[in-house]
Amino acid sequence: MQRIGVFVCWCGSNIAGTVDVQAVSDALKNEPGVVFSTNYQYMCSQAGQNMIKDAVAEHKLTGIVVCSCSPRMHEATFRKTAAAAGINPYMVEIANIREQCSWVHKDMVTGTEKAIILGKAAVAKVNLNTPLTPGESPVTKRALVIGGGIAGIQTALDIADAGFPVDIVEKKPTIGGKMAQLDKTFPTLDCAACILTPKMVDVAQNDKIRIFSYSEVTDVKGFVGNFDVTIKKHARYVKEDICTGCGACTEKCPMKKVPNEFNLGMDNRSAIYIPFAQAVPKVATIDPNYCNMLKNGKCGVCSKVCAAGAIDYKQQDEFIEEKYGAIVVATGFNPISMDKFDEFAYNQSKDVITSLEFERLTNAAGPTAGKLLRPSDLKHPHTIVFVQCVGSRCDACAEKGKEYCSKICCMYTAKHAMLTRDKYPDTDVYVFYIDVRTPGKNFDEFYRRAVEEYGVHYIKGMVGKVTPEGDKLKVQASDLLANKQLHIDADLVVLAAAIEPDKSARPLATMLTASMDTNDFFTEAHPKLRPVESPTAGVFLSGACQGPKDIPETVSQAGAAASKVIGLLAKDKLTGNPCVASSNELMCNGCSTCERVCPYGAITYENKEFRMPDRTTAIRRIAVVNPAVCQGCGCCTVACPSGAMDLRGFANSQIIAEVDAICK
Amino acid sequence: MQVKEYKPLIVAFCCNWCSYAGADLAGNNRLSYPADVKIIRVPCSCRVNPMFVLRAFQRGADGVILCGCHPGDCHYTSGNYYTRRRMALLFSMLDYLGIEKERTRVEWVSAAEGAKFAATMNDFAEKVAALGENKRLEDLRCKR
Amino acid sequence: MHNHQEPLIPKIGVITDVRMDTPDIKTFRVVTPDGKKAFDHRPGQCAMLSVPGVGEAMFSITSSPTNEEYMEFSIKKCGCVTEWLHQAEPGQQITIRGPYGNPFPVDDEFAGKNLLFIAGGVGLAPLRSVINYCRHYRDRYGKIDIVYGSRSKDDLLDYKEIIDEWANDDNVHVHLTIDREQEGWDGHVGFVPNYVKELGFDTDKTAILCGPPIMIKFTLDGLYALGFEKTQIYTTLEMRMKCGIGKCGRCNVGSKYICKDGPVFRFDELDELPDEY
Amino acid sequence: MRKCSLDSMNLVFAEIAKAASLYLPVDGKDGKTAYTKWEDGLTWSNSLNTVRGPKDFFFPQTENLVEFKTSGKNIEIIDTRSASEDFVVFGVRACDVKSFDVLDRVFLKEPTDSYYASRREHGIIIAAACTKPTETCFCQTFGIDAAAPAGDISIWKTETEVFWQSNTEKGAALLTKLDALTEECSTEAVDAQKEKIAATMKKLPLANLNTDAFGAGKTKEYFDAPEWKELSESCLGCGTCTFVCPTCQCYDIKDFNTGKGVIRFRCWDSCMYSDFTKMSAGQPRLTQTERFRQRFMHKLVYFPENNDGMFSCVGCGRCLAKCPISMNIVKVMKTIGGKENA
Amino acid sequence: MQKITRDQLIEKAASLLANGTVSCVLGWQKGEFDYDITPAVFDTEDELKANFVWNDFCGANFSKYLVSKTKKCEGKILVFLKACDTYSFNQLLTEHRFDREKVYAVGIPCEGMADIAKVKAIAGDGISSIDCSGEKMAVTTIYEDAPVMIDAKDVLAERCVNCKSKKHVAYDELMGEDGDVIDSARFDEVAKIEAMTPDERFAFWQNELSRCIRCNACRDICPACTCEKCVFDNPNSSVENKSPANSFEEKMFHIIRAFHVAGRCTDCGECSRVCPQHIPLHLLNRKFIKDIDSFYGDYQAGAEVGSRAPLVNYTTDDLEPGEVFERGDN
Repeated sequence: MQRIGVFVCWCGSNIAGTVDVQAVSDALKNEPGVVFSTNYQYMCSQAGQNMIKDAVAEHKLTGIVVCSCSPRMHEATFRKTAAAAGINPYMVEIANIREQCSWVHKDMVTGTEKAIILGKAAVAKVNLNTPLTPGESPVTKRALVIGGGIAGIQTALDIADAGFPVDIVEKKPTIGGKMAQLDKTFPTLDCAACILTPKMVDVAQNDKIRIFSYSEVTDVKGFVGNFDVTIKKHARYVKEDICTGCGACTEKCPMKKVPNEFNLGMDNRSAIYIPFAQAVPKVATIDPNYCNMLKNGKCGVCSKVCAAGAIDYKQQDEFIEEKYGAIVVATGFNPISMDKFDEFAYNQSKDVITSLEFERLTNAAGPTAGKLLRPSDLKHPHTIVFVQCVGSRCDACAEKGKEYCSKICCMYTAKHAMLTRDKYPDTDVYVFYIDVRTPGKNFDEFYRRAVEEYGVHYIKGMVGKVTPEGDKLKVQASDLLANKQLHIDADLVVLAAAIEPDKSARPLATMLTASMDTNDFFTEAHPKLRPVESPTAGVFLSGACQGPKDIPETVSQAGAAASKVIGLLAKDKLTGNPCVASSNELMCNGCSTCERVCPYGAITYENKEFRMPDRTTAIRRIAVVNPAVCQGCGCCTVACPSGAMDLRGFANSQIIAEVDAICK
Repeated sequence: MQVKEYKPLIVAFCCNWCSYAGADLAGNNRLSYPADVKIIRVPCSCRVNPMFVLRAFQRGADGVILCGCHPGDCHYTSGNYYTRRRMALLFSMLDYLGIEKERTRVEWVSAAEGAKFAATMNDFAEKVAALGENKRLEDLRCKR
Repeated sequence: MHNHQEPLIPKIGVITDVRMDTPDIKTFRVVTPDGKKAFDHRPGQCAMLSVPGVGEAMFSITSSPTNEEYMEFSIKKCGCVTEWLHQAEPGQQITIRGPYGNPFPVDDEFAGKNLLFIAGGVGLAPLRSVINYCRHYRDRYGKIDIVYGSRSKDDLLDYKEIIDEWANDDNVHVHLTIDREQEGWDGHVGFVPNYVKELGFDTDKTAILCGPPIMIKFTLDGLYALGFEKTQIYTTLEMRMKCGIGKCGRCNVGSKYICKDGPVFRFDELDELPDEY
Repeated sequence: MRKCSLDSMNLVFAEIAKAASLYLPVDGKDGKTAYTKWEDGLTWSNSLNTVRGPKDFFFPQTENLVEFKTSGKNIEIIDTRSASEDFVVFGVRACDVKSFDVLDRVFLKEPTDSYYASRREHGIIIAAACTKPTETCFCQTFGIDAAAPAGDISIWKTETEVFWQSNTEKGAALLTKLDALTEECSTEAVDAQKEKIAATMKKLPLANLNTDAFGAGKTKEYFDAPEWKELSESCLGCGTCTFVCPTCQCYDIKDFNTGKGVIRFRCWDSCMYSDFTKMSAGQPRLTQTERFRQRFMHKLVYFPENNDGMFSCVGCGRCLAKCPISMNIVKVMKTIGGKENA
Repeated sequence: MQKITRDQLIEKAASLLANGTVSCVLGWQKGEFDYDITPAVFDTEDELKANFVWNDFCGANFSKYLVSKTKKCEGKILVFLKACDTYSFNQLLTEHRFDREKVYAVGIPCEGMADIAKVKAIAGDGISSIDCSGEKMAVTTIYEDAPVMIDAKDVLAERCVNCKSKKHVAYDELMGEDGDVIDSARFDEVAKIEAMTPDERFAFWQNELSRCIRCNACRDICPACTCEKCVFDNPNSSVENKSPANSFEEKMFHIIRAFHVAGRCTDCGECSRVCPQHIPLHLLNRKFIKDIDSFYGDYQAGAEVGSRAPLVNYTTDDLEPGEVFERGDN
């Protein structure tokens, strides 16, 4: 049984005006466990706090009930007071007799009656309180960034800048991501490579940053501050530390008919390749699907031409295990497949392309060396139709496409249209749109320039069908404003394909126990207040893996994620919330029900040997809560049928005691 | 002859982050609601076990209301979604057993909705009062 | 009103004194609200103490019947009732009913005999009543040996009484032992069964045993080795009880009810019972 | 011996109910029979085999013993016992009547249980001879004559008439009150009825089951029998057999805090429950096998040992009908007592 | 009459024992009468031949026994599973309650099990034998000379009348032909109660639940109730109780029990089968199943291992608790 002290606050007249504080402290005197009860003008004042401290000493109190304002006001204050008086801060409960009593009731009798009941409930709860101590865990001062696009790069640079080591894991042979494939960037039209590649070089040269390119994360264990991550480094059959990136091998490689993914298959590369000139790391990679030497042991040209002797056909996948304190997900996006959009004839005509392909066609380092030539016959197109919202903003019930807006298409289409008209004024450019969305800084001005200065034909309406006929693409569309059908003979049709999270995100989310929405975008811990954190502590979100974003937004989120990581890594120890769930292993069924409702992945299972009643032993599966990860919502406690799972500070018995006291 | 006015007893479980703060705001704004409503603070509405609801009725509560963050706004991201399913099923079962449906309610009240909190409690208390004492889920041993 | 006396309805008892004996054993002094003993009892008998709302449990009465002022209970903290009692302060009321069970045959079989008490840990509690009874009627018995052991010096129950009173009595021999060496202890170190063997008692005695099952088992082996017969050895059993009057069925072992036919048994009687205690 | 016509039973019931609450077996909507408080027009079931025995009337499943009020360090003890009212239980089978003897042995033994004793004093049992024993019946095994039930009053029912005979003073007094509705008669019809019942009893599948292998002094012989394990293998440890058994009398005492005070109540308990003997210090019956064994050893060995050979089973057959896994005392008797018993 | 015979099952079990696939067999053991069948573990062919039975009274669902038996048995256990049993089997696997590797499951076809109460209602008391081997069930009583011939359809247990599936969703081996999931009328009774007024519903359930004797048979037989420690047995849970002390207690027990198995209950019907007081407990479980189906889409617990039960799942646009009543009134 506890020795409880009750302290009723007048709060000047705020409480005492409607509640007979003397009556409250008298009534609570006889409650079980209460050994001392008093009232005072301002409990939160220094004098009031001293009163509590004195009473603790004098009456050997083990628990404290303060009947005062909302715990949201002064719970922390009184917990500190308790700690100073030498009792555990979690042995304090507040009865909210101001906001939820004196301020809402006018009548002294009613107010006093209710205040007594609220006090009794708090006393009943404290009787069952146990001292709680926040758990502490160390922090590994290293961060992992998964994905080496602009989001990952920016996050890594910012973290490294604060002095913490960072590893970037990129599944492609080079970092750079989608931005490296872009030509110009809206709304300023500066060249993507010009602003990205220096950052890539910064990453390569930063001694705090390690790049694991051509690698992926295969396993994540542990929790915030203490992740154990396994990284699989794919064999690239080239010794990364020796290769100078001279490119001799790529020139001499006899296997030259490999679709070049960097140019989205619009031209070819060799079996040993460097994705693009400014690749980081600038080392060659052998594509095992095409290399004759690897496939049937014949060739070996690259090995012969490599002066540095970097080729290693025997190289194996390598597994690296590393500890991290924080993980940033920056897995990015991809345009969706156009396979299901037969109406736009994407698979029938080479001249129906996606916007990303258009980027490569206009890029000086692209397959056409920057000249806008249509892929089928390398002729200059005179009529270009841009189709917006292909696969974006679809019906929930539609079998193809996404419900959400891909956000970036309006702007890059405006960019493409404007650049085309700028370079090739003889070209007719049509843009079919549902809405034009331009809410960013200088965005609407940019779009209006496309229309007003560059004479791009913006038509509100959707393209119904594209039919290849001869060397033309017959575009059938509706103009909703003019309310008429249009037929355009186009040379090139560009589809603004919706974007979706990279396919690698889903398995990664499972490994990280980070939650995702139905579209496979990572969910944030709070959509408004914690937008760059995942609900899983220690896992942060950067870039388009969280939702469609343009570059400025991505970069700012990347910085924000970095600052959160820095804040975490700057700590030597993590102090947890002591009000966490814990499972009584003797009652646990190991049924996984709790795990399924835990938003933080705080619950894992282990097999443990138990002594059975008949003196034999048996292995049973039991739930284990990681107190460093648990946030204390208590969802698991209700999901648990046996009641093995309980929440400290809000235990079943405590809440029931409150219910009982209120209903007494 | 003076008839003693019947006062319903209402237990309100409020989540710490939204509804409890909403109740505080109602207090700050001096928006009154019946003193019959007694609030129990829980970290999240998903902490409320159906057993607590039944316990309240056993001990003589006439109505039980759960308040949590609006769907999508849960401090713990998904807690109130589970609450919603659990309580939908529980309430439906209670209704199936013939317990008056007006005795149970779930309401989403944000920290900014002090007025909504007070209005909800006024309305709920009124509805429960109209039903009279809870006779169908009471435990005679605990008769008030 | 009801015309029958009801054994299940308890009386009020007041805790007048709480003594901390060991870190987990406290001794409670209990009287009725008007300051009397709640009822008379015989050495070895038990009483049901309860804390309303927490539960009721059976405890052996550790004070001797010859104490006419109050009863004492030495209680080890191990369940919810005992935990609650350990927090109680003087003045606290509890409920009490009894006496229950059979006593040690102090006035018949024990009369005129040399007695050997062997206890381990809190097992001294039920024997204390007998020992003090025998000390009170000292001339009715022969030589008294008391072997008592515990984990450490701090875990020895009634240490002050043992040293100050028992050890000073004529023809009472106290043999104390603790499990492990300890600073400030110059007595015997070792487990009770071994100590009994070392002391090597003659079989002209009646032995009374109480302690944890493992101690009982090995001490018995020792006593048999010394030539003791089962008919010379007594013990007192512990079982879950609810009614205390042989009706609720809980403490049923074979055809016996521990609360009514026990808790005191001679080992030849125990042999007749199935091994379920 | 007296008799009345079957048609006049409603009047008889009305007469009895004037002075005391009357309970009788009534067929429910689900076809199951249960003791029900008589109201005008309620008819007596043809089947006497109620799902629950009449044990409740004397030893209810739950009853309050005493109340406590606490305030600070003080306790107030409130004796909530009230004087029982007279009641009549009508249509009790011979086996169930015998079960009261078993319960008496426990509750009326010193110190007397006043709750039970008071109900026994105030209850009158009108026992009915069985008309239609079923396959689960084996009261004969325990020397019970289904055709000649004990009780305060015995009755026999034929196609058209009901015959009455009082066995105790209480019974005689009640029967006297029914004088106007009954008439004196010879025992002829009853004797014929008894013979008919006896003939039926012989045909029952369990007619040859006997208790020869059991009784006092058999503890050592059966306690360690290996068959217990197999018999208890699929036992769920539920309390069905115990709760439908008319002789099981184990109980638990618990406190219930109402918020205003503490009610100490007792309720039926089952030795089949794992917590039955569990103490904070240990558990003497660790497995279901041990708990299962306790129940049957108690009925067939321990109880007779303490009660002059009386078994605490009356062969009512309820556990045979109700065990979820169809394990029961007959199977135990046949297995443990040896195959010759089969 | 069952399509598969006792001999076929014994032969199957014996061969699996003989070739070492399994070390014991979980099967039905014959009882005192022809209908009181006990689940038992058989270790040898001789035991099987002596005591194994398979007839219209083999209703017991063995799935739950696997939780304890797999922990004790050294080798694999052969378990015969009727289609309905396989759902419980899967549900237990979903909850990691036993090791699949320790079980050899043989699916067997079932033509529905008989309810002895229904048999007695037709044939009368005093049954001395029941022969289920013919087209019709022949029931002999001590009161009649000639056996009463009963059509098995007339005495089917309620759960078999409303059989939800003859399809086995789990097995290592299937004997006979597999059936289909059945669109049964199992929710009709629930709908009937829903259609009552609240007062009628209350009266209905008050009458049913007040008969409860808290014997716990429903819980102890339930394959979803495999908790290491049930809250109703746990003195620290604040809801522990052994007896129906007050009508509230039974309601609390049955509501919470149904809630705890909601989304996990496969509707195997064992609870109602074993209730000594004939309380239609399945109507509570089916209410939850019906609600879940209509609120959150069709969901059959145990249909597949690892499926996410409705109460550990959600969508952002689930209906509000206040809306459940509006739907109920439709």
